[in-house]
Amino acid sequence: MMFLEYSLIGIAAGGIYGLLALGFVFIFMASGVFNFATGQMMMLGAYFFLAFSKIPGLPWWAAFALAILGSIVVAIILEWVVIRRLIGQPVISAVMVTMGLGWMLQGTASLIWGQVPQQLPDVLPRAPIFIGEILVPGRSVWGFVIAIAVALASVVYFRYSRTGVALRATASDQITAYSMGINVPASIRLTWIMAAISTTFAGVIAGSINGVTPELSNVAISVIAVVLLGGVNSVGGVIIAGLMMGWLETISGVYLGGHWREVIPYLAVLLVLLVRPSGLFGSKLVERI
Amino acid sequence: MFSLKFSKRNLLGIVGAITLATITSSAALAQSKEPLTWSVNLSLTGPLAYSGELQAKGFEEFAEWVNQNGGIRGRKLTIITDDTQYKVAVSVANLKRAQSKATISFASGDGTPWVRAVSPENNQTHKILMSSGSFASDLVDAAKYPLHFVPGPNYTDQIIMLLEHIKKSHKGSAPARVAFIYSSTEFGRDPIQASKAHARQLGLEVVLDEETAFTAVDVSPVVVKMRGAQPDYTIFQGYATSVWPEVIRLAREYGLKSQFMGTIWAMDRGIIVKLGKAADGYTGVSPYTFKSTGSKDEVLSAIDALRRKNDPAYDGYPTIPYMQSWFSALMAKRAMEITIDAGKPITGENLAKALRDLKDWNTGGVFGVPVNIIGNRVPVGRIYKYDAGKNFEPVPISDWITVNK
Amino acid sequence: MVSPAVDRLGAQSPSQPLLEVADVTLTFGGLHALSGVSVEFEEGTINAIIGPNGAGKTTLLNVISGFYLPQQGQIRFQGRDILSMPPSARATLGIARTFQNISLYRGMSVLENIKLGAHTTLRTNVLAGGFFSRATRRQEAALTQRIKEEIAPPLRLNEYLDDPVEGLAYGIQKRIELARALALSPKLLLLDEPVAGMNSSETEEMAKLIQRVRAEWDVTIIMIEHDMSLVMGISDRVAVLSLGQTVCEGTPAQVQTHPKAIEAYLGVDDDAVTEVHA
Amino acid sequence: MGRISIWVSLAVLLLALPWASSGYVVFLACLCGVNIVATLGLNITTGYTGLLSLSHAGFVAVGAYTTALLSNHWGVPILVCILLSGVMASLVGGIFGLPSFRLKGIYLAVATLAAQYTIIFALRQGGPITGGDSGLVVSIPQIGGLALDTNQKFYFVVLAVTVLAIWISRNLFFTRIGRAFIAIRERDFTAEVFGINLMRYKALAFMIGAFYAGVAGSLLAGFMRVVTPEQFSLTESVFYLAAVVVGGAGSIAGSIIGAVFMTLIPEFIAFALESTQEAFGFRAIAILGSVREIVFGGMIVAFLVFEPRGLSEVARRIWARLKRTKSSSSDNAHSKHT
Repeated sequence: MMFLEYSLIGIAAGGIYGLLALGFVFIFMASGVFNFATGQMMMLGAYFFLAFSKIPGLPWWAAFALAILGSIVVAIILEWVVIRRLIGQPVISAVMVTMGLGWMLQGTASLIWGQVPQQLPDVLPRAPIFIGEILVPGRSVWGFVIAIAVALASVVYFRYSRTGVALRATASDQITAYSMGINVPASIRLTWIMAAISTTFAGVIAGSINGVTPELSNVAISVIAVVLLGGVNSVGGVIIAGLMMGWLETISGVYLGGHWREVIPYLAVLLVLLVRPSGLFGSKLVERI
Repeated sequence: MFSLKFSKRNLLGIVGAITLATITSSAALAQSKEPLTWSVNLSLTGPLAYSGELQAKGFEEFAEWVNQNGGIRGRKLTIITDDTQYKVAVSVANLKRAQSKATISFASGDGTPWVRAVSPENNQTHKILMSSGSFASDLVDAAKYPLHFVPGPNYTDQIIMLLEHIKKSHKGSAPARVAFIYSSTEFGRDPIQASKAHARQLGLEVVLDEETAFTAVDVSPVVVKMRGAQPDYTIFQGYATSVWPEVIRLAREYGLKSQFMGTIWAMDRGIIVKLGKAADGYTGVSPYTFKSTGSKDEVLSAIDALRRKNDPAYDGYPTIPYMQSWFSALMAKRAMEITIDAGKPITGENLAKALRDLKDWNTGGVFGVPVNIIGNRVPVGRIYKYDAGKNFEPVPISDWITVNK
Repeated sequence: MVSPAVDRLGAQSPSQPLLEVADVTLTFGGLHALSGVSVEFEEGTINAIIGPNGAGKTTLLNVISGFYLPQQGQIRFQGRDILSMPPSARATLGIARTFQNISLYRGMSVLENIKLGAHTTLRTNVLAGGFFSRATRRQEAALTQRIKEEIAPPLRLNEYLDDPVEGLAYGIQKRIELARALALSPKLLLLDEPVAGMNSSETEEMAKLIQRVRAEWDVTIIMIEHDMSLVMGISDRVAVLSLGQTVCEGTPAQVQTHPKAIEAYLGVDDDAVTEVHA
Repeated sequence: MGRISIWVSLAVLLLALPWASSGYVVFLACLCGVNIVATLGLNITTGYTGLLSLSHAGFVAVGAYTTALLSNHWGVPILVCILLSGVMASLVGGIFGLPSFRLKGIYLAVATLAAQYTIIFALRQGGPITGGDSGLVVSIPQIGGLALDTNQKFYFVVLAVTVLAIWISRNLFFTRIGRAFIAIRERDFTAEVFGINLMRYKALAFMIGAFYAGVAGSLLAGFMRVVTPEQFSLTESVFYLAAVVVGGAGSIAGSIIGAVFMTLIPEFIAFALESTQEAFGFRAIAILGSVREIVFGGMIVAFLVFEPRGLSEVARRIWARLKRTKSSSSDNAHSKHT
């Protein structure tokens, strides 16, 4: 009974992971770059929303739209100025560069908005929801619903829209994509835009839970684990993995103690990787000699 | 022959550098006779920045006050403030940097790691009087930390005060059900074992013992647990600005009736006010007097004047971090006055002795009662309750308590 | 290093081949890369494997050097089955190779790249290396000397030894690869398209080099090559591969006239041949 | 000869430092030494061998705690502590290096991330043995009955160990081991063809890197005299990576330059902000942390994008230019030596 309740909360919390992981995977597929700045992009999105919602007379949805716009602009700039130069570089460069960008974003945020936590306007209805005997916080439910909705929407987009097809082509093989006359840089930029959107959603959802501080980026600390758990090239896989991770964190936190939350995700993913290097749902990336 | 010239130039440069360095350092020694220099290390960035800012303000305005009144026995007070980012290496480096500028007669730190890192070398060589924002339980060990003084009761003292209060005020036949919710940080875990033991001693029932992350985390599971455990009283320990307010909100939304309580760092009025209705009746320990307006006492009225002068938006409640800085500083000031009056040199030992020998020290309103320093701390505090009805006025619901140990 | 001619003759006398590839079958997810390939290589000979692109030539080479484990078949080197051995172990037996797309190691000088080839001939462990023991110093010095005196000169590499490998001309890089392989003092040398992308004079030179290597270093050579002038010019035996199968095998003369070979190779895919020359 | 004179004066400068400068400078010098050793190690694992490791700080922690325990419980002299800490860390490094047999690139990075979290977790949960969150206070390091109770005294241990560490790592890359590492980084499967056993050498790269980390941790414990889990957080692991990248991956000189640079940058920033106090008012220090983050991040990005070979390459170019001017100004006989 209790277990069921914890599980629901955990899975609900996992929605954000799935959403973040998705943006992460799109970028990786198109450009082979692991975006370690995901957490900071998320944090920035939340701050944008905060900043715009302070504009008097601006309805929250308008503020949110502006926030997404802001994140997109930042993402495009990052991609254009930095990431574009990294393609073909060894993994470590991409990892370090995105980490570096993360530090810059975090530093800038704390410079502008300071360290003191700030409350986001309560967009998500807070009233708890009864599911039979089980009680789940409103935030969690609505956050989950939105996260999954956005995730699915972008999956559909990725599957069926023409740009989506171009994106998939780029993902499978850049050279071929070029020869097919697909504008590869454009579709890479597109992945960053999609990432910006998903991270902003995630940021606002996460920020509405505990207020916004530069440390909000820590929420994404285990998103890399999620991605590898699901499989770097499996769009559906990472969403499921996200929910699994949320569940795992909550359950381990509840039954083993809060201090386990940090280790569990990575221990789990380590075990999985040793058995299935390509993740639970990922397909093996063949390497040519 | 070119290389020969080259090496000459090099060596010359080195000699120059060395002499320069020695001159500057000795010069620093010479001029440091006159004013008193304190080194203040605070976490102005990172998760503890919120209180760090307020603490910094406290030391600033304390220096302002002292120097307005002719310094400490005529010696001007200068304060070197540094940001530690709550990192040990950084905070130690800061103190060393400060020492390279002047002779430091008092050093204040951001937390327990700082005290632990500085003490070993300090106890042997520099012998600087120390205080900090840490109320960790083992710092009262005067043998291990002879030069460090806790500016109030340690965390265990504080929770014991709360438990005793629960024991006294609890209605109903069944024993009071108590829950501890604390951060998985050093200061979060610090008092929990001792407190649980004490609770059982008092015949209280510990129904929940929950550790959470220090910042941003989904607290729903915690509240679900509370719903299962149904504690009458829930005590927060070791948080800054997040987690505990959200627990309160969510618990109220879940319709839980538990009485929430906090120790010193979970008593910030600003946050309580933000919480609004949900925080009505929130109860906690503070070592210091809460309100400065209308105070007749020397220090408290001075604080009130300064605050009004420097902060037009001042609401009459100097924050707890601010007061903590003031009291740490007051201890140092008092010790130095005594030592100077006695004509003794200002060394860590002399200052520490002066503090330990203090009898019924009148703190000018910071504490409501004359205090004594027992085990390198001031085990005095008071329990307040926030009343939403009275614009969240923290109403004292106990007398000033001194934990006798 | 250079062994007198008598040894070679002696080594040649037993009719047991140096390397036997017996009925090797390798499939990648149902797709047959090699199906029942069998071919033998006599000690001290220069052998060429030819065939249209995608015939499985490089795959065969990779099987020999141990990157791929065939589902069935055997590979015997000097009579012992080496299929179970990882590539590193095969190197210790004296099997060296070069690569179709040059893989020199950036961040190391030409000399160091060549030295790397001699890895198995050195005996340095961490401690000896870390403290640069006398033994280590002696070994390294000896190796450097060997390279400077025996390996570099025929390949005309002495002048480049201290340069970083990146940015050197393609032809030079090819020669460095060969030098690195020779540093292992191999018994068997696998060359994957040694003259690909070279002009005729460079090709000419490489041909001489390969023959010289065989003559002076007592090395058996297996090469994959599209350049028919080279293949027919210097090989003792030629094996024709097509669609993962050995079509025919024999002396250049035999192969050139063999109808299957012409059909399999020259017929089908001679645009591929020309394109290699371009 | 020109060379020699430079080395001599450098040696003099380093040996004279404790007397010539304030405790603050000595402290920073010690910190630089520690970070140089640690960065050298990471550069061997990541810079030379190409195995991305995010758990270096964890290995440093293992060394630090080993020293703390050895000297607190058995009064083991510091030099022995340093050695044993190195061994201990390299064992742990070897264990956590195991995934590198199966995992590459980012997968390996995440495996090491797991190592980082696990180590810190173990230290925090270690109860009385590791002192939990509050860590351990380290007893005064002893060397042949002499108590090294100040940074000034301990400085010489740091100096000696650092020099030795540099010398050893430099030697390593004159031998087949160093060459094998680089080959693995560049193209591990072709390296195999030349008889390099990937498993053995990848494990070796991890163990050597971790050994250096352990030694660094031991030194840190020796002069900080306190070890707490948060001293070795993931941020520190990233810090070392940054030092490698900024200094120059796959370069000994790079490790040294990078470590010193990264150690001193925050101090420079602090100094800069302090000297502009009046302009900023109090806030100046309050933004130190943020500025530090931005500068660190900015440097990592800038170097990887514009000068992937790091400061060492920049230094090399400058040095080359100097040489040119020198040899042109003096007779050619010298240009050979310098």
